[in-house]
Amino acid sequence: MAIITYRDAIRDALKEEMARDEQVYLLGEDIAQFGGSYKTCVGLFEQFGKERVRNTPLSEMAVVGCALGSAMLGKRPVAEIMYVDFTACCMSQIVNEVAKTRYMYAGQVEIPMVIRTQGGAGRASAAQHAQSLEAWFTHVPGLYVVMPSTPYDVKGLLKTAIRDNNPILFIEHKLLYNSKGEVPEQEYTIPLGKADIKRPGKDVTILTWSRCVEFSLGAAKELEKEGIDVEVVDLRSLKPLDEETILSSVEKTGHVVVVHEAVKNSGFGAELVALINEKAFDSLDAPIQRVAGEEVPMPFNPRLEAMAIPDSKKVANAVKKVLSL
Amino acid sequence: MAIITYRDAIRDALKEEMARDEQVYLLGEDIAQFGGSYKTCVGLFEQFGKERVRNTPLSEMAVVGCALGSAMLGKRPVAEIMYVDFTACCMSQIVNEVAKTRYMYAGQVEIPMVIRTQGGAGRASAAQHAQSLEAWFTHVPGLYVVMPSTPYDVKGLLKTAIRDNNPILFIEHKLLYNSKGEVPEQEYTIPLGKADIKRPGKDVTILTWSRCVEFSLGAAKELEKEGIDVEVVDLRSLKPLDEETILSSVEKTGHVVVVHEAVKNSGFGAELVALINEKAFDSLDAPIQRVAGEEVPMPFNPRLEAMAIPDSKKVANAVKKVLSL
Amino acid sequence: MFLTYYKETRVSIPKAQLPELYRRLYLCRQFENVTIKLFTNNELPGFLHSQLGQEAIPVAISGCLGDGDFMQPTHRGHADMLSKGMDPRKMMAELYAKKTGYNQGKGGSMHMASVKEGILGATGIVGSGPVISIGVALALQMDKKPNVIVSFFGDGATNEGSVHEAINMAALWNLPIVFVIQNNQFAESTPRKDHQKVDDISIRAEGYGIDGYTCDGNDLFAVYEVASKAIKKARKGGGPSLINAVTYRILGHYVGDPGNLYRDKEEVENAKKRDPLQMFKNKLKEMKALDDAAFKRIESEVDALLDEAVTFGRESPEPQDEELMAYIYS
Amino acid sequence: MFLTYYKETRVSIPKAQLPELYRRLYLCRQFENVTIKLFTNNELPGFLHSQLGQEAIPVAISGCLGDGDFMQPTHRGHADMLSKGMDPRKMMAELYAKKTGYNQGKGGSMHMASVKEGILGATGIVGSGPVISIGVALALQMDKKPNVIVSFFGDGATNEGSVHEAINMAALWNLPIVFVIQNNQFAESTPRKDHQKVDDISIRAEGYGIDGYTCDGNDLFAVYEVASKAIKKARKGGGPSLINAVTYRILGHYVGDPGNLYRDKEEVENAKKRDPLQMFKNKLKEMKALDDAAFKRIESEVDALLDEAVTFGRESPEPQDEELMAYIYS
Ligand SMILES: Cc1ncc(C[n+]2csc(CCOP(=O)(O)OP(=O)(O)O)c2C)c(N)n1
Ligand SMILES: Cc1ncc(C[n+]2csc(CCOP(=O)(O)OP(=O)(O)O)c2C)c(N)n1
Ligand SMILES: [Mg+2]
Ligand SMILES: [Mg+2]
Repeated sequence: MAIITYRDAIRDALKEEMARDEQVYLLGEDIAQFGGSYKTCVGLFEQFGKERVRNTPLSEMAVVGCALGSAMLGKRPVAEIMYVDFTACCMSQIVNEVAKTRYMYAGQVEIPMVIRTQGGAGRASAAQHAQSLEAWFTHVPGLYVVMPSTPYDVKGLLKTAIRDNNPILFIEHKLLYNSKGEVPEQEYTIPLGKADIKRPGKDVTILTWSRCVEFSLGAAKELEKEGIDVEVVDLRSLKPLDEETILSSVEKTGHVVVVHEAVKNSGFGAELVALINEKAFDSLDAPIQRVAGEEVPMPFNPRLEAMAIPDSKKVANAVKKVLSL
Repeated sequence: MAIITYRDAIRDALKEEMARDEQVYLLGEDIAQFGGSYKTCVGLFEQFGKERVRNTPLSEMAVVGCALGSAMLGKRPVAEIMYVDFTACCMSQIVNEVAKTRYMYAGQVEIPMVIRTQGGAGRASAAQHAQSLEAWFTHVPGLYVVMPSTPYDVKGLLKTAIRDNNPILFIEHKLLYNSKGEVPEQEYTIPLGKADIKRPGKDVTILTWSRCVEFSLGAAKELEKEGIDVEVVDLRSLKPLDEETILSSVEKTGHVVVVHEAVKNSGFGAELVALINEKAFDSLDAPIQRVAGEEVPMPFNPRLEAMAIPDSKKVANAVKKVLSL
Repeated sequence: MFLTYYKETRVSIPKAQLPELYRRLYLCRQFENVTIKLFTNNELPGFLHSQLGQEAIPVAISGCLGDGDFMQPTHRGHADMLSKGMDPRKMMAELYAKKTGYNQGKGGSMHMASVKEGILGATGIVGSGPVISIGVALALQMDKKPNVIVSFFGDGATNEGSVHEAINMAALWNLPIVFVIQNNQFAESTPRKDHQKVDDISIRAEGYGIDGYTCDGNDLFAVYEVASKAIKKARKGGGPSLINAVTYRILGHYVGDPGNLYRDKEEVENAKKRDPLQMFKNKLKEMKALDDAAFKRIESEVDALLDEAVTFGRESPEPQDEELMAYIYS
Repeated sequence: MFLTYYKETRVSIPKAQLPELYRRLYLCRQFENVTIKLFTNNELPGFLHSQLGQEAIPVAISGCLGDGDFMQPTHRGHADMLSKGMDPRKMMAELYAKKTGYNQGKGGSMHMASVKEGILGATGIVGSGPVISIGVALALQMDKKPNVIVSFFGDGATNEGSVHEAINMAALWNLPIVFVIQNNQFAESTPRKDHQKVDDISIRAEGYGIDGYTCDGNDLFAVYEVASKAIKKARKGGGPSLINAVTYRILGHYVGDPGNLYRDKEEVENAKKRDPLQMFKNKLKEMKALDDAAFKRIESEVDALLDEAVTFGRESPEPQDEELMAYIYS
């Protein structure tokens, strides 16, 4: 297995799928010669040409709308929206059009499209470039939401997403692009809707995704020294959601901490709490704890920014708390 | 007390606040001679003139942006977005600008503005005109979210919202406009962040808002016959949220049903479950039940549409279920 | 009034096509009349935007389209759909929210689609049609098809940011698309002069580097002339055009809106004098393209078809409960 | 290259204003130079968009503004802010994310604001500035103030739907606003010809029924001439204008982008020859408006001010932890 970055794993997934299927094409701002703002498309323009790696004007609504229209005719667009914050600029296209068209048309069309974007804090990008907004989209029937945390996952899931016939919002994390991990040389895909137990454990279940997997594993490592055995479940895809893995972990440990970077209020963590409450209430030995973003627009100052999001210490504290309740 | 409609209560609130404070002005599509798509502004154009009741082009982004800019200079705009579904057309302005500007500017400005809109199903308006999207906005620090269910509440809360110095998303329900209720002749306001117990009871707490208050009261009435005493708590404002009233009701009854029209997955009901789990876990005698919208874009067919949202029977069943668990 | 007529009508429609165009025009008109009545009788759920008085635009334009071509109607789009060949029976069934409707009762008036026949659903989000249409155009271009898409929208929609983005991108990429403004002088209750300062919307075309046309949208011949030019150009790889087809919304915004709060009776009465159906009929008579018997035959055929459509819609079954959750995901 | 120069420069700036304009121009330039260095040394967090080479535009325009007037800068807006009078010390402190910064360390480069001085924060959402600016213009109009707002945005931003909506509404309502495109030929990595087909963006003005101008954005006199006309008109109730100030982005999109993947070296070298600072200086010399000693004095004053600003920024305290939650709600 090669050790590559999350960024390169994305590029490889795009490259392989474009080579495999002529219908796949990319569109977005600055994805051509520039290779994308986060350099996930480097080399693709040179390899596939400007018809299939399409630089767009600053027109997020047109980007998403165009992807949708072409998907209805059998293309498999992968649209890039530079920051998840800018999905708000094409929210109606995503929510009112992309997610609903198949249903409104009673199945006359499939919408095989992926919207890639990236979110998260940690680079002092301030309030409009550092959000985590996945919860919005999990609230929208007709969309899938995928948020991988490792190079292995991001590659396998992106390939699957491109092959899937549903519209998928694929959210990367800006702080993960440089992270490294093992990725098989040979072709593989990962099914949607399968969580991955990044660390098995028996005392507490941490449910998490994206960059917070890192914080959770960090906390687990620390807690191990104190004899606490934490299971870290990386959801990978929030929709479809792997209820089975979640519930069986909860049944095993009886203690749950949910960790996500998005603001706590109405974050997807709340849905997980509600789900477990509904389906595994009796397994719970203590109230579920949530470690999540503070109720604040992201401040520019890096120290304040760090305070506004989870870290390993906060996660470890929550684990201890859930065990002591 | 006069008995008036929810629609007229809104109009009266607007009228009184416009008369009271010259800085208050309205802008939105078709609010002038037409009096608004749901006729909530009838007569205001004639009374206050075109400077203060401003018909706008079909430009939701400009409407919200314009309101924001003017609010920074001391105006008190009340912007109307015709359907909550169309907030998706100006989502970035609402979320990235309106909600964050005060914080990004470190308090240099206040943003005293209201965005009025309406949502909900029940008129066979299909997938793009019948959503309930409040959960999105409760996830956004810097915004308040208010959703009154009665003429009395809508008037008192709208007046308060207009006087408040924070940006407020004020969501009415299209099926409530014709509902009637008592409204005092004399001036009154209702503080934000105060839930209202629409029916006291001791066996089960229903947490709900907007049109679902109606369904919940209907269920309570039915259940009363079976000797089940339901407390119906109308949250009225989801943000600020009246945790005190919620938690004390939960402590009293030990059984909770959350009812809302929005899709269940990542709806605001999930946040309530998580909140109660965190703050009143030990008071719960049974897992909280959620009655909410189905995971589906709203179908046009009225029968299917009715199936997709809560009704009194579904609420009553959930109450029975929570009592039997 | 805000109407200006820019073109003298030149007769360029192949003569053999005229009876069929009349048939479609009459079909569109009668479909409006019938559905308005049904809706007023509370037979149809939801709401209904009538295209009455605007029918010449889609009929002329569809006359320039063929197999493999696409169209995206507006929310006020029954005539758009019918003119391109959608079956009035399945449309009627959809308006009745029946299983036999184009969208199996899930879409209703605004979202009726027949993608196989080249007709996308309209979107209920004003201004969002064009951004979707350009994607269809892009797919046609990528596949080197000789086809085009016509994207309809209203004068009000021209102020939506999404329309701006769509036209700019289409121009930039030289897409096979024709943008057509059904300029009926109103956005809901707002007269055009209260929603844009500019007189002739088609001059916006210049700002994108594409051709712009303004024509009398009530004169089927005038629309045809302009449209055939724009469509031919798009077909040949010449890129998009913007057509401003000036017409007038005779009825209120939706069926039920008397349309009297925001305009003078006189204005409406004047507009009615330029009824596109009557104008076309007169011209055909003048040209002796059809005789009275032919008109009659066409009209009674259409009337019968519509009777059948209503019966079909009325008597068709509703979708079953379990269909609620069908077609959300693939 | 995509540059076209439309205007011969006529000298219309009051002579007494020239030294101050030079001071501001030099201040803007040196602020860029200093912050680029600091950022490259990892002294400043976040990211930085340099306005180097575009300074003549805001300096000329601010020269036409006075007390009570407003400006909304772009994300690439340090020169915008400085030219209108923002204090480089408090700006520098903000770039250092310090408590003493304009936004107390919460905003950073893109959101620095001094509303009291008439400077709104930029938005990091490209194209959203103009919709906010029109609200300021509306408030000024409602209050019958003799003031205006200048709303800056880039060539890339002109393709955002929000900009379209803003200009249409401003035109319709005759708002006291001047829209100014800092047309630096690139949207991030995308050359203008790859993001819009139209050559001269200012012709879009016509589509809204307002005045459009194109001028050489590197010639301070040319910008001043056009801007003073547009601003005077807006002040007098004549409504908005659109100014396309053509310039060139000398550096990469952000500090750290070498800017070499999407354009030729030669193009950049050519553009550098038309340095607005040098051009203005040359003209002033030609006009004998300032002598060498005066230039020197101004420059060393500014250099000293910037030294002070850096020290102030560097040494100022960070915000306290408890300030994280301050100013979310009123
Ligand atoms: C984004 C959005 N804003 C507002 C509406 C409500 N609305 C529906 S049709 C309409 C008027 C549209 O005017 P125009 O584009 O001229 O089309 P017309 O109705 O005249 O055919 C309005 C305001 C909507 N459906 N979508
Ligand atoms: C809505 C949105 N889309 C994309 C971006 C990312 N982005 C920031 S600046 C920029 C280029 C803007 O180009 P232009 O408007 O010409 O301004 P310039 O950077 O040249 O000053 C892009 C794509 C953004 N911040 N906001
Ligand atoms: Mg119209
Ligand atoms: Mg630029």
